[in-house]
Amino acid sequence: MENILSVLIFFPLVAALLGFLVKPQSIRAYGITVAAIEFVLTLWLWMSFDASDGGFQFIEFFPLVSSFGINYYLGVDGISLFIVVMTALMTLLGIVTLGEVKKLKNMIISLLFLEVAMVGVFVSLDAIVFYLFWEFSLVPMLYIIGYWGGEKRLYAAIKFFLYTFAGSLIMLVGMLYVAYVYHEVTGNWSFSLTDWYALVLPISVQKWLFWAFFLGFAIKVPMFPFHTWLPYAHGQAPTIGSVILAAVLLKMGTYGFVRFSLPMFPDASVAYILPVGVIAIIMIIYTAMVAYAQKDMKQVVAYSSISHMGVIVLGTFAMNPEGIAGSVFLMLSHGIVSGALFLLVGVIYDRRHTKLMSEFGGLAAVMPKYALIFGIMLMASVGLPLTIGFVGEYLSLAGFFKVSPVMTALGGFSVILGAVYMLSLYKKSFFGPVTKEENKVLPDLNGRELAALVPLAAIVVWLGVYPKPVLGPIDTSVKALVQFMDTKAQTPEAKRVIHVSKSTKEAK
Amino acid sequence: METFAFYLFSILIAGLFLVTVLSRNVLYAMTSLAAGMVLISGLFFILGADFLGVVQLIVYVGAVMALYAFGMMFFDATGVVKERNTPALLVFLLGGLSAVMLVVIFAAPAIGSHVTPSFRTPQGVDNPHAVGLVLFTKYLVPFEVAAVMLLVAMIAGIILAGKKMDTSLSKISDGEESQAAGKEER
Amino acid sequence: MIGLSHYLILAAILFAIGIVGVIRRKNLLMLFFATEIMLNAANIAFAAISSYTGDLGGQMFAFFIIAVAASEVAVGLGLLILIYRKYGTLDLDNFTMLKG
Amino acid sequence: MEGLVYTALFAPLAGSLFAALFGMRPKTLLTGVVTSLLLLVSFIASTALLWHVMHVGPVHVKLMDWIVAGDMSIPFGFNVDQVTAVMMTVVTLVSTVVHIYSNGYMEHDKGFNRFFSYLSAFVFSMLVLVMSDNFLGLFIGWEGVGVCSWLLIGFWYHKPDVTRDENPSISPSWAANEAFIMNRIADLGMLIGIFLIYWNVGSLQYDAVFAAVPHLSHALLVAIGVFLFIGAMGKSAQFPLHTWLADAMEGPTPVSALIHAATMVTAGVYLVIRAHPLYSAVPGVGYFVAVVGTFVAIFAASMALVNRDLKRIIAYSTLSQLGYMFAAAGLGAYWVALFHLAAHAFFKALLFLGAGNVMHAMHDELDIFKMGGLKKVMKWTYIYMGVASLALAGIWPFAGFYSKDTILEVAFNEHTYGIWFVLWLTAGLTAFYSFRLVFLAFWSDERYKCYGFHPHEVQRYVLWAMFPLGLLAVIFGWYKEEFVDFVTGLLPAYEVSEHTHHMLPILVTVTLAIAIGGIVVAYVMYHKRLKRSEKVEASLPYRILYNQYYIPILYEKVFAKPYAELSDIAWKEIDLQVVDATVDGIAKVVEESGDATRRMQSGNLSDYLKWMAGGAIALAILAVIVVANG
Repeated sequence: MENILSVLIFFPLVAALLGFLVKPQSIRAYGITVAAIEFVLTLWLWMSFDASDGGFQFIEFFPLVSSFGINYYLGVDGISLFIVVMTALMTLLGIVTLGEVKKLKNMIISLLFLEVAMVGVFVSLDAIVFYLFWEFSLVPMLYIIGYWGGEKRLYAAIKFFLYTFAGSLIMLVGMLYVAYVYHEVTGNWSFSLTDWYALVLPISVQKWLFWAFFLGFAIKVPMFPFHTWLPYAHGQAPTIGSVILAAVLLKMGTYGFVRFSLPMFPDASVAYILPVGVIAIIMIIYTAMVAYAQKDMKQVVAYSSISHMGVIVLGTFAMNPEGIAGSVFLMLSHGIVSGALFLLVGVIYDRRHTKLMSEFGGLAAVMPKYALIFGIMLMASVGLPLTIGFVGEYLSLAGFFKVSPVMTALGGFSVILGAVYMLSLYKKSFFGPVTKEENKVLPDLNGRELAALVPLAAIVVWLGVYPKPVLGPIDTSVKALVQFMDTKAQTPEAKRVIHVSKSTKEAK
Repeated sequence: METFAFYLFSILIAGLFLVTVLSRNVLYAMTSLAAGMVLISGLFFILGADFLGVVQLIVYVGAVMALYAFGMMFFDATGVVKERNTPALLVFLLGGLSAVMLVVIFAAPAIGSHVTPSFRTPQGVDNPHAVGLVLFTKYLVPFEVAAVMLLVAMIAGIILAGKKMDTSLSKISDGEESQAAGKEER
Repeated sequence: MIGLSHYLILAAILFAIGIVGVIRRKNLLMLFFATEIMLNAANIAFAAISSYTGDLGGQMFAFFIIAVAASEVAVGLGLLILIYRKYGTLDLDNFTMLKG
Repeated sequence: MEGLVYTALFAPLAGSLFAALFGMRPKTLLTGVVTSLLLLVSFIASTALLWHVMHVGPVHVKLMDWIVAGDMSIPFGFNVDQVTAVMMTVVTLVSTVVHIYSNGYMEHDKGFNRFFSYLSAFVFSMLVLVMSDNFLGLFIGWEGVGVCSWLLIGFWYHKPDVTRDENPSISPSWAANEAFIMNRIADLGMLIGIFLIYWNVGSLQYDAVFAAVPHLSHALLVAIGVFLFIGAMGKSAQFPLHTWLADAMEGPTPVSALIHAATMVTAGVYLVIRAHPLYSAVPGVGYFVAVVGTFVAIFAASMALVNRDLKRIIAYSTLSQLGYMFAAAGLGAYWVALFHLAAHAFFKALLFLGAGNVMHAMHDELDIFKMGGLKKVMKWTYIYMGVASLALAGIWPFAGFYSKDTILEVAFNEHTYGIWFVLWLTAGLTAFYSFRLVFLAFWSDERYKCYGFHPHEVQRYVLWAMFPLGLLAVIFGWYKEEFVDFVTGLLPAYEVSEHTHHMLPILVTVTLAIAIGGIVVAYVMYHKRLKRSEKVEASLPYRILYNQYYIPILYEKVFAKPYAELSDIAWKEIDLQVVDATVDGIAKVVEESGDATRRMQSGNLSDYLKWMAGGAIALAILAVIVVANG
């Protein structure tokens, strides 16, 4: 299976197309089977991944438009590998938990298309292919929000689409400019990332390009003040949409920072640590406060996502292996935890058709299993040690501490404020007496929901206690990345800030 | 002599065309247009483009104007249209401005002095001969295409004009039913 | 002495007259007339340039323009007749189906 | 020895998971018995380890790697040295007693199984905290005990929120959240301390860090010391992060005994003791620690003087005693702090368990003004609580005498007479409020009859379970010499100077005098009957003390409320009105300009031609300008 990556992309694509032929009553089984096979394939990818190699593996190369250097160029390294695995996992679990929705067939086919796009984004090493998948991911999501969403679904869907689309267009301009510069320098056209990495850009050019890419990624992340599409999208999207959105789509932005901004513009990245860090801190504190003010459970989780993404951004711009590895790990853990939290909110929404915290109270007594899993996810969300949430958050903050202790201390407020809004959510919904009559007879989690949530809870604990299988490959790739940045950096400031780990230095 | 002819023709052409544009009566307009066309051929002769002048006379004054004249027979030639005039200010602003701009552009030294011939007129032959040489060598393919185009235009004109009075094109292509309906109405 | 510029300016003025017609008139037929004026203005310019530079290309172009104009009249008049039959008028203000 | 370490560590976890299996089912006695037995196993293993450390030496094991990224390599490593062994023994002993006790106390509770699961999980976390060989491992336990404390304080989560006048803690779930969040604030400080250590030392292993202390700059050491102490302040409820401890009394009483008296709250002290090479290097920070501790000692004791809530009084006394420990540790007498920690664990747990008995008998009534004369019906409980109170007051020959007296000696020896005086005064206050409680609850008139209570003694096995604590509360102090010999294998020996040595008899006498004085005053005031004076209760100092210096209300007004309001503003005013409105505004500009230009699309060919002409002219003008400009 040398072309496993192509299989990962095209298998769900073909399956989605074939899905149109499947009878509506068997579409659920079909969807679960396809997603499960895809997940097993990603596991196989993980198993056959060489953890000691920090470079790209499973490379596939096939020229598409050779005169413009556009190639079908795929590969994974430790950074993207696990996001791919998580994508497949969350899609699978999302399909498993799908309740009775209208037009289930369309939903499942959309999800499979979405999976194609998401996997494609994370494995493509050609800017144009990357961009195609990046934009293609918007379409199924637009449909999911716009068709299955809540009351203001059209507004939310269009806002989501246009906002992110506007950002990525600017990113596209940046990409074209990089290709143009590449052409100017070498005389050839190329959109291959590995070629672009080798291109040493002048500082002034880097600075402009940094912001072009930044805008595209920042809207996707979403960073303050470009975040306002997210609460609408989450508020209106169906559960599955929110799960995928929070778990995977947001990661595309931070992944972009690691994949594009850091290695391509190391000097500009270092030069802009301060503004980016300030934005990240505003994200962390400000959105945590906004989350606290929410009355709707789902909105709390939505804003908490933004807050946590702030920590990820901090870690990414730490410019040392600890921070970047932490931020990549946090991408995974946040994907799993926020995905699970959205699933959990969906569970209660299915039963009561409301997400307002004031409608609940005392749920712990009525739905103990639900309360237990919610509690585990809550603790993971606030970054409790021995849960998956701690490792990434700790490493990200530790990494950024090297850059700026003061900003880290401010960013560390996520530790406090995260506890504030999550615990108040838990208290309002789960503690206290059962006040509402209709809450007294709520059924606890059913088999299908448990089938999705228990594995997630298990992963949360497993990777919290023993993160090595995941953190190891990430660390290897990140070390290689940081070392590459260090060699490529031109300004003395960048040389100073980029911190290559001792073990890498010794290996040299 | 040439100068005199140029100015005479120019003024006459401009005047006639102004009549065409400003006249309320379609018939006057057409007549003055035809007259202007004839005078333009005069300009062509002055320029030594004999062949073009002849073509101008034959095609425009002969064919096109005849076509218009016949076409107008289909309409109520005098005052079919009660025109609501566009505000004069706007018309003269746009018209005047465009005139000024075009004049500025064409009068600029950049044009007259920088044009160089890419296909010299053959020496020692008269104009129709030269045109023939060029037309059937370098411009053979466009010439043939133009011929086909004229044929197509002729057929199209015949078909369009020969349509039944009260059915629209789209309805005909819709199929048998509407055709039948058209027939009944007739 | 009459130079190229004289012809070009004449062409420009005639073209502007055509534009005035295009803008001012609401009768479709008059629009066609105005269009003819503009085409002829272009022809004059082509012929003049051709003559003054000794390049037959300009005359060729004018020649083809005349061919196109003839075709245009043939098809255009056909359409005009159809429109007149369908609507009974040629006044542009009556045709606003494309209003957005 | 590895086996013993793992047995001691994982037996409570196994118990917790076992109980968790039954967590959602009705009460099964099995869970209580199994967890208690596993705790006993853990205790035995801990004792064996204590013996091993005493006679062979410290044990160090490494289970596996935890976080490895960049240069950071953090293992699950466990180190059992003298301090750890003492802590382990104390923790597992008290835990075992509390587990057995809880079998009786929680007998009729619906969440019986859940309770034991949480309780054992707590012991596991606490053991991780004390056994870890690096700072981040300690942080695991640190947060773990925090969560278990959150779960256990909020154990009766179904109780609704009430006003502060009705119940100062509002509700168990409120108190739980308060505790967690307060601890989180401190944890941030601790994390920063950890980051500082990591980036300056390159490791978080204790041995590596302490070996590097001499090479670090003074300012850095001060910063590390301060940040770590901020962490300790949260967990050990030092001022200004102290309010959660009193509110934490909303949890079941065994929880208060185990977590909020004997073990978890002493984690801060443990941290300072553990990091003693660091604090020894910066005496200034140590002095700061001692001052904070001393302040909290008298501050908490003053609040205990007037409180009427049985558990809150004991909670304040815990706070006060923690202050003593910090004072000792801050002054460099680490073994004294550890000694007081252990002694305090025994007698304070005993005191709480006794209070639990009283509550059980009085149907969860906590107001000591409604008790009185209980010694007739609850003889054993009375004896236990009496012993514990004597120990707490520091009366010879009980455990508290030895430990507390040593702390006062240290304060005197360091020439910090201010600290000495305050601590001395606090000793008197301690004796007074302890015995105010004892006399009001067990002596004086039988007021409970007016309220229709029918108190009864608890089950016999529960009383027996408390016996080890009772015994230790009496005799633990007698083993001071052995204790010193043992722990000074790791901790610096603290010797008093010649001068102090001469002063010792006087110091002891003075201290004993004020303690006995406190008891006598309490006796005089309360032994007959409860006398309430409206005038006193209406006076300002009384109200200040009774309302905890109005600090909880102050926090609510200064932090909680403004934060909630600010959050609301951030959401409604900023997020919706500014940020989102800007985005929508941009979209609206586009939409409206499109709507405006839509009029161009009149459908009239004539208009289009005009636009076309206009456009052509514009282009022509542009062309001219471009050409004209070169």
